[in-house]
Amino acid sequence: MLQTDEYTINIGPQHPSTHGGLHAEALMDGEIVKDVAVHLGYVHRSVEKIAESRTYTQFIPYAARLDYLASNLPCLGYVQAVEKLLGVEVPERAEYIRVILGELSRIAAHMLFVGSLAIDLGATTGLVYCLRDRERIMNLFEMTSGQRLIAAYMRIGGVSADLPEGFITAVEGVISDLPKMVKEYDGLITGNEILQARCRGIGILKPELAVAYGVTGPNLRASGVPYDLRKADPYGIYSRFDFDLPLGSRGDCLDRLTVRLEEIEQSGRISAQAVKDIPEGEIMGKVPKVIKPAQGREVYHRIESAKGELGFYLLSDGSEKPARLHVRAPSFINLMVLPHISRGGKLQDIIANIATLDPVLGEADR
Amino acid sequence: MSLADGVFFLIAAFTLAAAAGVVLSSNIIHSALFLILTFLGVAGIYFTLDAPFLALVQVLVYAGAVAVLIIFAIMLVMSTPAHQSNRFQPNRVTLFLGTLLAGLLTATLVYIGLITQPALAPVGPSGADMIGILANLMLGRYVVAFEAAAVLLLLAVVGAIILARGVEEK
Amino acid sequence: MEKLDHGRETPWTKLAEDAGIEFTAVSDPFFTYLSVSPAALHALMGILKQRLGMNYLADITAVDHGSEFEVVYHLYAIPDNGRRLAIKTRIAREAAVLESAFPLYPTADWQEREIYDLMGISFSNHPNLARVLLPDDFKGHPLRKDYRKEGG
Amino acid sequence: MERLILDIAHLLVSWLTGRGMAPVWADLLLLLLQWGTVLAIVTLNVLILIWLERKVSGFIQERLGPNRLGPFGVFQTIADTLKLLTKEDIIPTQTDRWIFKTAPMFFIIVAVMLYAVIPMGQDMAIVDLSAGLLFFISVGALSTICILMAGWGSNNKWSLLGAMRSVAQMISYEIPLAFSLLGVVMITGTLNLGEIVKAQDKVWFFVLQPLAFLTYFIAATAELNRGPFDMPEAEQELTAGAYTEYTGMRWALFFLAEYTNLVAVSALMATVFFGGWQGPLLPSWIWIIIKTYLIMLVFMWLKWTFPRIRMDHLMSFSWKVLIPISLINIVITGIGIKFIQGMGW
Repeated sequence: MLQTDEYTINIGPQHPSTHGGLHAEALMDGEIVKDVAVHLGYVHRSVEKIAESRTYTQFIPYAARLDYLASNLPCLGYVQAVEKLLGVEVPERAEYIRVILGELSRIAAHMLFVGSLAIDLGATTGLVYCLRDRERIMNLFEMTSGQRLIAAYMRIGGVSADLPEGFITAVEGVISDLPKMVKEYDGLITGNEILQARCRGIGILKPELAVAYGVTGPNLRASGVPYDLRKADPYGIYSRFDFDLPLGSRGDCLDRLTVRLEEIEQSGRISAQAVKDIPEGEIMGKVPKVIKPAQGREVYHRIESAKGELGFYLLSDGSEKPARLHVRAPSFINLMVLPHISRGGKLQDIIANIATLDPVLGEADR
Repeated sequence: MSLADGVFFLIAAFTLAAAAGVVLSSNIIHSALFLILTFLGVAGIYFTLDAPFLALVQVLVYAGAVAVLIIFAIMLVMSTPAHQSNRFQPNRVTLFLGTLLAGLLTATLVYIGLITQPALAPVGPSGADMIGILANLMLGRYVVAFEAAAVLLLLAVVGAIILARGVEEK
Repeated sequence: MEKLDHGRETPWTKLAEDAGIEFTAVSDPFFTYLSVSPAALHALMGILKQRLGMNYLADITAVDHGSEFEVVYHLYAIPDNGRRLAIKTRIAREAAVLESAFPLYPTADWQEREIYDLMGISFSNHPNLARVLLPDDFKGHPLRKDYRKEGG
Repeated sequence: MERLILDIAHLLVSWLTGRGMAPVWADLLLLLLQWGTVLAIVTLNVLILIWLERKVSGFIQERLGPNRLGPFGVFQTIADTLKLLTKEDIIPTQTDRWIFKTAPMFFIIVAVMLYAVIPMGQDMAIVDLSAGLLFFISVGALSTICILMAGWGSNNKWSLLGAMRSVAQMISYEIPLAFSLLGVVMITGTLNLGEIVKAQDKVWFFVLQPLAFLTYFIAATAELNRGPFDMPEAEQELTAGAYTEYTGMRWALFFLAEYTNLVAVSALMATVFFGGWQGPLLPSWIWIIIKTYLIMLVFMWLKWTFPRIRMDHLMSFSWKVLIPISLINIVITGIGIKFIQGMGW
């Protein structure tokens, strides 16, 4: 080969395709990537430290701002961790509401993933179609809590308010349209030859590497590893639902896309079952007025968020504020493999890799 | 002085100024860009000589392709900072050789000017027929030379590919 | 979380005793963990990984207990084989150094960097122990209890 | 109607010469007037085009597009132009100042020069050049250098990378571009665009040379740096590539030039493959406008539907697919011409 100078190029922290304040420093040889170094922390708010000076209930809105693209899921994880710490029973109806909203959040997050992947690859129109459909889910969130993006709807022991009138029919309407929406994305985005050429065989994440680096969620399943906490370690009432795990075979960018597209449909399936079975009744369990878990109690609760395993480690010192809260952020850990899957590829592949690893920087930086 | 003469002198002055820019600028990238202007000026002169085909080939090949090639080559091998990459570095040998070459060229030009009679009328066919005649000449009378040049270029391309790919290191 | 019956043989008790690793198994209704000395930590994790297939280090975190730091490792298996376990180890505040889990679990890379960054625990043999979330010139470790707080 | 514009021109010349002006100077004045008209049309056209592009993208993306200023938002681009004009012209300190400053100007000059040879109606080319097609190709190739100047002058890695990509792309796509037009040249036996239009009075070359049209269309998209081949700009990867450091009017000049190029290439495509100004009923210069705009709509449709192709795919597509296809087309055309001549038609 002709000897050329290597040079570094800074993708971010201000860059259209880094989905927030991510800074990837790429060592390049022409258009070929030699190495990538990821620098984080541009949206670091020290949420874990904030938690130590807030009561258990006060922290809920902070949890919503972790993965702000699927805000119900981190909220759900957090309140379930506290419930475990307290030993609170959650009423059936609240559990079903949580499942519906959690899965809708997952669908919304995946829709944004598909759209942002499309726009990162240059297909501007793909984003708009996904946003149009995500809007319908956002409207549903607005119906429940008045908040669209970062809804702090979950409460320790249940949810903050009962479902409004007409919510169930609205959800059914969205769910029944999901296959149609996915088909449209397939036609416009997945079916495009150029997109396939840019995604197939790009950023291959081998299953061994994925497990070794603790990659979870759709990224892991795209590598062909059937691991989903909703099945492997069911939380809430997930063991009642019937759904499939979409799996990839190559672990490349295209698999990460198709797995998420299929997950949209599977989440729709779960929501449909939850909507069908939802009972009447209370929405809040018996929770003490002042939440003070016993001293020295600790819990590690993990849920399957839109990005992967979202874990909350909570330690109580007997006061009304947690002694320590730690968030196991899937975005943070999934990003670790970015250099590994980008090396040897092209500059444009880094963009595809970042987009398909689907980090939310609010969660990665915390 | 007719309008055509005025145009010629305008273009000639432009070409000379651009050529001076090539020699005088201390940044070699600037030199290369001035060279493009020079090529364009020469193409303009061809136009005024009623040889539009030649002029356009000049633009396409020299200003479009060769110039880009030159700039690429410069960027590939450039090791000094750009703003002093084309510094005038006098040394006796280069001064002597340069003067000799320039002298020879000037002498030749003056000699040619002296021995030939200026042709006042267009020497050959112009416009549309010219392209056809050129084609006939290239693929008829001079076909061997034309093909030889083509083969030479092909060899150059193959050589470039081999250079770029390099030899497998064992 | 798997419940641990006291006195019953669990898979790890036998394996660890064979290897001569001392630990205490503690379980409350929500949480089961093995407490182990820093020196034996990696031997124990190695056994769990190799013999019991606990190849997934979900989370590492550290807690400031005043004079001591407690580091908690959460181990699982992918694909899931029902084995879930936390391992805890305590180190003195003054000598806050642990051996890195990176050779066993590459996922420890950034997670240990985060602990180093926010809690100030060093990890020996870590390939690149630098701050990950805070700027490189940041002073102090915010998650320590004695870190000054400004504002709320 | 048909000869409206020509009549105006002749009237002007005869009026001027009647006033005692030398015919040469009258012609020169006319030429200047023609260029002025072209410039005016180009600028006006770009205003319309940017509005159209937004409306088309809005239509494709189920949005409204600009709709605040004026009816259907037609004044939006004017407002944007005013904004760009009043913005500060930032020239970063480490740039190669002269190259940085002049690159957009050269770019627009090159873009406008393309209009010289396009017949914008019956006998309505500004310069009826015998090698008009070659003029178009060779002058079009110069825009490479302008982008290279912008990328180099910006002294920014993204810009240089964008410029390098653009140069590699344009050099690669120039070849199929020229080769695909060769088929038409072989049939008509001329490089004069007016002659090429006249040769299509019975059947368009789009029908006779479908392969050539396809290769030309793809290569032209690449030459125009439009999606899915917008490598030098590539905002999602290169953060606007060669234009990263440009602001205000200089940036707007690039924009202007790109759209000018778009119109020129579409007009050439209409001329070479779709019968140029020929058409029933309406005057010739309206026909070419209609055809040009239809082709531009297809370009816009492409841009707003497709993702951006990867650089190495782009190169291998040109060298391994387009160039062989265009060569095959030349061979087929040659055989066809010989065959028809042999049949004595």
